[in-house]
Amino acid sequence: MEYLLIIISAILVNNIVLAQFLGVCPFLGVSNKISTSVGMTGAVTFVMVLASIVTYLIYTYLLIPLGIGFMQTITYILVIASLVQLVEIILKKVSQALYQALGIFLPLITTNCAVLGVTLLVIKKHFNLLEGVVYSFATALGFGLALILLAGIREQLDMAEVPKGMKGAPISLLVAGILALAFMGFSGIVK
Amino acid sequence: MAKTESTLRNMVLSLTLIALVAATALGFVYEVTKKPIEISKLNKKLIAIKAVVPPFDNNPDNEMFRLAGDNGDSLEIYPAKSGGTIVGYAVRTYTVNGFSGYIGIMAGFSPDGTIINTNVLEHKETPGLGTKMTEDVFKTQFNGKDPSSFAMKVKKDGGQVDAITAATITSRAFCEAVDRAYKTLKKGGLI
Amino acid sequence: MSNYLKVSLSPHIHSKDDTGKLMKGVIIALIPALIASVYYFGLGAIIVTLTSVAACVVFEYAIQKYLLKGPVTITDGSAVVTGLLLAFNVPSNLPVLIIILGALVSIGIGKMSFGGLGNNPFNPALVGRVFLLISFPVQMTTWPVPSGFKTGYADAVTGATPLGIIKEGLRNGETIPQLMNQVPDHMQLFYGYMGGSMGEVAAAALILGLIYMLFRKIITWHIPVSIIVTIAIFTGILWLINPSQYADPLFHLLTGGVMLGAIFMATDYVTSPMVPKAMLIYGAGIGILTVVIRIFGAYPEGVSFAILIMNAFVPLMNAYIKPGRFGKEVKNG
Amino acid sequence: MLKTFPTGGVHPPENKLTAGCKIEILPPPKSVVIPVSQHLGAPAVPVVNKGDKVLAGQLIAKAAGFISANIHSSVSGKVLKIDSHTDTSGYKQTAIFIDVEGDEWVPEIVNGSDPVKEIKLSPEEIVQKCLDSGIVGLGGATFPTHVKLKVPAGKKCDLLIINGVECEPFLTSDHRLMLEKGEEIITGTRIIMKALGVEKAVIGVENNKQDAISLLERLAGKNGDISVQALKVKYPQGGEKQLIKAVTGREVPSGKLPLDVGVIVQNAGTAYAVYEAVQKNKPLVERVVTVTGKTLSRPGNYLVRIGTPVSALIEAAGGLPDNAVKIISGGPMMGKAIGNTQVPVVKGMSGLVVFSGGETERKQYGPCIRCSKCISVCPMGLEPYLLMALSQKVLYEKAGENRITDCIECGSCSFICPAYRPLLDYIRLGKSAVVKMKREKSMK
Amino acid sequence: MGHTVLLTVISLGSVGLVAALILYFISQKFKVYEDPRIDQIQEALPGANCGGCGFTGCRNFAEALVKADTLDGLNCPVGGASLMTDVAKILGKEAVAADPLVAVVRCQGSYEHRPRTSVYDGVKECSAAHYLYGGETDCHYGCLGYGDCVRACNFDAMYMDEKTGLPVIIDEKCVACGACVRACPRDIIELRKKAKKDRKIFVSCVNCDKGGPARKACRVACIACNKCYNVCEFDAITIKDNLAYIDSFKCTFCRKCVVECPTNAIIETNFPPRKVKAETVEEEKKE
Amino acid sequence: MSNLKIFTKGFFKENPILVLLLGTCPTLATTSSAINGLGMGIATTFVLTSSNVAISLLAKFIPDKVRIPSYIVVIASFVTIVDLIMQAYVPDLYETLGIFIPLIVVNCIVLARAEAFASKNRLLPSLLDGAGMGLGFTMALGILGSIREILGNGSIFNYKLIKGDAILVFILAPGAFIALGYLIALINKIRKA
Ligand SMILES: Cc1cc2nc3c(=O)[nH]c(=O)nc-3n(C[C@H](O)[C@H](O)[C@H](O)COP(=O)(O)O)c2cc1C
Ligand SMILES: Cc1cc2nc3c(=O)[nH]c(=O)nc-3n(C[C@H](O)[C@H](O)[C@H](O)COP(=O)(O)O)c2cc1C
Ligand SMILES: Cc1cc2nc3c(=O)[nH]c(=O)nc-3n(C[C@H](O)[C@H](O)[C@H](O)COP(=O)(O)O)c2cc1C
Ligand SMILES: Cc1cc2nc3c(=O)[nH]c(=O)nc-3n(C[C@H](O)[C@H](O)[C@H](O)CO)c2cc1C
Ligand code: SF4
Ligand code: SF4
Ligand code: SF4
Ligand code: SF4
Ligand code: FES
Repeated sequence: MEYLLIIISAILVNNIVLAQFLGVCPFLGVSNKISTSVGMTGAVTFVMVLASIVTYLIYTYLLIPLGIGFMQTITYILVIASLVQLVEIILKKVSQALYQALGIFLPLITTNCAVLGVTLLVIKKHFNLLEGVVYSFATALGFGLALILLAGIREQLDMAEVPKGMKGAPISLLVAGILALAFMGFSGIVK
Repeated sequence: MAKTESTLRNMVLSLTLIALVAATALGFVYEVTKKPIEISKLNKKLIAIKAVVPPFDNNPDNEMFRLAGDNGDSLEIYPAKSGGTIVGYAVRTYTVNGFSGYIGIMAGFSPDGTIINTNVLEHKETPGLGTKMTEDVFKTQFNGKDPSSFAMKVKKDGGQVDAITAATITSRAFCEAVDRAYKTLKKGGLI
Repeated sequence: MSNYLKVSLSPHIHSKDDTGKLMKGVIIALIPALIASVYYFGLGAIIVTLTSVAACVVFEYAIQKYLLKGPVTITDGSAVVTGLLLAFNVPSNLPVLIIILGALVSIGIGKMSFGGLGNNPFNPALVGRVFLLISFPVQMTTWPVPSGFKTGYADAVTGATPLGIIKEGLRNGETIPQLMNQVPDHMQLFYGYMGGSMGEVAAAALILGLIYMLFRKIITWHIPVSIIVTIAIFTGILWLINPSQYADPLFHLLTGGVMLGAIFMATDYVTSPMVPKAMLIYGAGIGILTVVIRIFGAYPEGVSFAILIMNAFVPLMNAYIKPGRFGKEVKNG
Repeated sequence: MLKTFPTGGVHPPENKLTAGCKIEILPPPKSVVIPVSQHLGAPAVPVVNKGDKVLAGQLIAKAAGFISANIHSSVSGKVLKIDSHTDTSGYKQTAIFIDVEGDEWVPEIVNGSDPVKEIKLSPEEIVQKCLDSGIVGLGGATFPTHVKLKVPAGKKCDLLIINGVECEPFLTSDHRLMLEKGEEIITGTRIIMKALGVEKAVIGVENNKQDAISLLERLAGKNGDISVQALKVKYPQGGEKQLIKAVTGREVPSGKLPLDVGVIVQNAGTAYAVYEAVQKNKPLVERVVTVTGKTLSRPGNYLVRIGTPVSALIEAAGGLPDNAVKIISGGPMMGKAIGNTQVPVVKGMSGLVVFSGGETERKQYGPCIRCSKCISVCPMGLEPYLLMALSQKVLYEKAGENRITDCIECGSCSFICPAYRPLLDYIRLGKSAVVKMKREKSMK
Repeated sequence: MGHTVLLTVISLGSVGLVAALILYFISQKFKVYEDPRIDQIQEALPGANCGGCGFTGCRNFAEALVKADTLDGLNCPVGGASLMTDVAKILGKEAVAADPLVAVVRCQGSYEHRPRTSVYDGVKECSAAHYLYGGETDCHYGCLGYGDCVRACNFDAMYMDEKTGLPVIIDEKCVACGACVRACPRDIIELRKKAKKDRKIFVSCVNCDKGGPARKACRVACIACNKCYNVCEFDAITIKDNLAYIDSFKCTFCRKCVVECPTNAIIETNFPPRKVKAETVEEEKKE
Repeated sequence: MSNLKIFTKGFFKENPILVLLLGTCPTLATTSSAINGLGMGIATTFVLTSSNVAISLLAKFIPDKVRIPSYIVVIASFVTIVDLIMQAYVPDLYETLGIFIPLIVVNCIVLARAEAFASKNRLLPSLLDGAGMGLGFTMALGILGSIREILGNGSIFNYKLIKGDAILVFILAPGAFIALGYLIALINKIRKA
């Protein structure tokens, strides 16, 4: 039940993009096609879960015992950057298909607030390791949901006659705004 | 001057050096800001206490003690003294029934049990709705009231408190928190 | 010129319906509900409707003419429908300025920003409605109590909606059977004797509109029926499990915006799926989300949110759910 | 029970103004223009020269290639020239111009009207006769009939369907033919059955032609080889794939031919033409054309010689009214508008519909309101709104994936679209581009 | 104080070191080679993605360039010769200099010259109209006038002349990408060699009908009278399918054919006024 | 490019938010009021300027292959410094900005400027570039914050402009997206004109 609440909260109620404003750049950038948005979701999920595990371990078993919690940001970003690169290198060699599907998004992920944000939030919310994993996984799914919905709408809008000035980022932001409005309907489901 | 070549030696050397310098600088800044951070945290508490009890000349933080509440929890009590006599108690109380869960409140009581003032320390209520509880219009209706004679319930529930329009839940939670402080003091025999 | 024969590709004839006629059909279908709300809420309903419709039309005209500098197509009537439905979705004592803002949001943000009729992914009237609901929670949830025709506007007597009473009551530990005494009975709900948005109250009048639209073939049955059936099943199961915590299905169907939403708002062509199969899924989605929000969420009512959320899924459905093609696919035929 | 096809379809107003008009015989005009390409496939090659004398029914152009058809002179007279002439599409193509002198027929042709029931020819001879006589499908596609009657090895045909649906508004030529030449059509059907070697034939007729249904039922007799199936009135019931689905429940797979489900469909008029060719040695040189329109003073069904200018037909029907804006060769749903009245009658021309302004208005089209009406009426289960958008944006690859090539160009989508979008115009465009793309790909 | 700094240094150092070592190790083990020149070339290309090179987009062209053995036939019309030499430099290959080209419209069938015979009431796109029928005039080879070519041009080098109903090419802006050539369903637009001062001589007609009908359909049609063919000394003119054609690579701009044409189907542009004409003008002035 | 141009280009022509669309998250998250927006902007400006300076000095010594990690370490250090300082001296603002302070690390502008400008330029231009970009960022946040505060709360810099209710949505999440969307559309229009 507890995990269910974490999941619902992370996907619907406190959606990472629509309610918490994390990962907005890739949300706007990689949402022009449904297929790429699915690939991005896969990549983000993978990295997010992995990163939150590694950072959690480093934080609880290295930084805290040593009393240097303030080193959180710098170590996290190092870990995430290395992790992303690692995954990229391995993917490229191991599975060309998977690399084509996910790999091209990986460089984008390093500078994506969502990943660093989630690792920080896992600590801030005092989750244990399992909760942290569930949380980061659900968050990534929430990211994916928002991303894929936007991508679907944008693909449809490609066929529509959007006024010139609104094309591109403005219309995507507008869709995001209305999605956020709609998702506010979920407020109160989880405290 | 030519750019440093990417040999393994240079790579390790430069990275290590940068890390070293960075770490040193960080450690240094940390040491420098450690005190001010503690002080600012303390100040915040003192300011909150000052806002809810009459002027005092002791350090309530040093004299803080805990009192057991009704349901197995305990609250922090900060006694405010002037010239050695108690002029009021600042109680760090809370509720989890806010619209978005936890609300932390500092409530000041005079030794006779009337409410002097209240101060919201921590909350996640909806901006524009629940946040109105931090505004004077709502807060001041408690000042000078004695909970023994003043029904600490919103009018909808048969009490005497004017709820914030469209934010009954927050109002209700606020009452609950203040009431918890009152009951705890009462149970502890301080009023 | 007319001495020359015209040439063009077939077909050379066209059915009688055009966009304007369909919109007019919807307007006609809305009339019974409009009459009902004027009957219950009086002058307020008239003021709200006129303001909303006029504002929507004016904004659409102004935006097309002065901002987009393109052709003006207000005669197609879609702005009137949006205006009517926006009015139907707000309390009948809403301050005029707020209604105008709602119309601006509906038309400006919800419709014209995407390129106008046919291009908007979200239901314009609902975008306006939800925008207002979140911006002005107090005004948007102050419901005049129904009575025979009355002329008061801002000073109307107010009360809670049946769903609001249930939600609040459950929160305070009361049970459904106790609460049922505080709300109108099912028959009253059916005729619309309850608090609520001005156009949503009279289920009977709305169903009249549905019958008309089905008869005129303006809409098909798929969306309304799947919404209603899903809500009935979902709430029915909960009700059977624990009748003291969950209201009965009929109550859920007759209160709030279910009927208005299912008949007029979820069926908006532009923002609903194209294929019957997808329509059923879409309707089921709306039903489920509505119940989830009503029962577990902070809002007592969830139809608007549910429709908007499902609107977002429509492009995906259109992309992946295809009509039943004639003739099985044959590879390398 | 009335049968019909399950998906899509529309109900345009029937307007069968000429259903009660007996077929009138139009005398040969002063001169005819006979195009060498009146059928699907390669144009025929002229075998006469300028100045040659020809008889009615004489071969004047020979089929060139497997899918092609012979062309015969429809009149007797002198070949004036062989030159290009504007056809119904406004493009020019080769035609044989003949000045009419008298009305002399090739002697082998039996010109009497007494029905001959007995079928003497063997299947092979029947097919050869169809080839010799230049018989093509008269249902619209003008596909050479002899090709259709030769079932390729490895395929099996178990049913012949005679298409007497005539679902197009206004047109009545097949209806009249079935009423007035029922006996011949039944015999023609038996001839085709014999050629194909099938035991069963069904004549599909829409329920708005009750008189034809009962007449044919009576003429078909009791031995059960030929039955008549009444069908619900719904356009495009006459579409081959729809008709097969309606009559047999079989669905012709995408990209396949009726034969792949064991069926051959022939138009009722074709059956009559086959009868004439086989029993009376008469090649395809005349056909019944419905000339109609609400503003015409004398609309009717006319038996005309191929090559007669359209203007002569319209004269016969009372002349072109002043307010006429469009003349359509064929029916209003599938026919082609013609740009000038000098174009000749060809084998595939089933009707001429004259429209005045209001009847055929193409309004300024608006944005797609996603009403999905076009999807619900498409008999092929396609998404016309999407296909149009894809064609407009030149996304042919995607249009191909959405099976644009399945479109039978019935026009139901354009007919129904409340936004007056020219769906079929764009779909045709996309379709031809996709077909071209596919062909190029298969060449590689 | 020293304590924390030390801990910081050590922990950061060790995290960094471990990360670096793993990365180094893995990157050695999982090395994959990708030609870096693809990126280089892509950067050099204009990025217009116009397809003028014959490939779908600049990236694909870059890949093709890297793979190609010679640069023969590979050309980006937008960047022109200077770009191709740059690309050749990156690849260490020779670029083949391509003659600069420019697009011309080979139809003069303005409203004035071509009498109308019917009215088209369909989709206003050349491709659709062409697919349907011969056109609103009796010349079914000529321009339909719905501007598919103009819409196809990515460089604003074309516009529709409202008076004539024909497209016009702005020589200075045209980069000879050929998009319009591909867009026109009637093959009216041709890429011709660009001459100095943008001079042009060409047969501005594509009508393949015999002289009579052609003339009847359009006053300025080529009637294949052979006069230009006879007068040309450089074998630049050919006549095929009732239509004359001037090869832009053989034409020497002697202008003899232009005056011969009885229907004014051959046009010359950007030439100084002819002497003969100049004289008559002067004479007129004198009078 | 003159130094003045380097400094001012971030204000409008290459404004990181309104034109380049970098750093959208903090832009949306911290502009519920003008003050918060400006605070975030200033913090970012500090990091941007200092990291630009540091990197322009270090660039030559850093081998290419470890360029990005090195820059990240440098940037992260400055972020942590800002973090600590704000915690010490402006705790209220620190609390409202929340995790968006540490997230400056991943704000694309910072790394983008380090990589695209500071690593190739000398100290003064890099400093000007960082400061200019930072100010452009701050300005955009200020504008968006003001718009949202005025519309959503009826106040500016906490000064009440109107009595009664404003359009609450604008200080909530949906309003952030919508306001930024129209702001960018407007800027596009101005730039094109
Ligand atoms: C998105 C959202 C945010 C809300 N925020 C609060 C809040 O912070 N505090 C609160 O008491 N009620 C809040 N409410 C309203 C409650 O759900 C509930 O309707 C209200 O408190 C009780 O109604 P009343 O106060 O009008 O009697 C919020 C509602 C929604 C939908
Ligand atoms: C390219 C092509 C090949 C065909 N080949 C055959 C064939 O081998 N056998 C056959 O019975 N019909 C064949 N047909 C005829 C079709 O089945 C169909 O009867 C004809 O196209 C007319 O149909 P319509 O009027 O519905 O378009 C062929 C048609 C086309 C276009
Ligand atoms: C939309 C559509 C409608 C058609 N309607 C008829 C019709 O009413 N009668 C008919 O004989 N053929 C009709 N056809 C042609 C038939 O599909 C088919 O080609 C014909 O019956 C084959 O016979 P034939 O080869 O003898 O012409 C229609 C075709 C299409 C695509
Ligand atoms: C059956 C039907 C239902 C409609 N429902 C709505 C609606 O709920 N909200 C709205 O703004 N417009 C509605 N419209 C009008 C129109 O479709 C709408 O304004 C478009 O979404 C604008 O692009 C409706 C139209 C029809 C035909
Ligand atoms: S898409 Fe083709 S088959 Fe479908 S309705 Fe339109 S014309 Fe008919
Ligand atoms: S019928 Fe017309 S308006 Fe309706 S979906 Fe099809 S194309 Fe769009
Ligand atoms: S005029 Fe034609 S060739 Fe020239 S740039 Fe435009 S599209 Fe390309
Ligand atoms: S030149 Fe070709 S594409 Fe251009 S307007 Fe004429 S017909 Fe159309
Ligand atoms: S600022 Fe770019 S992802 Fe958040």
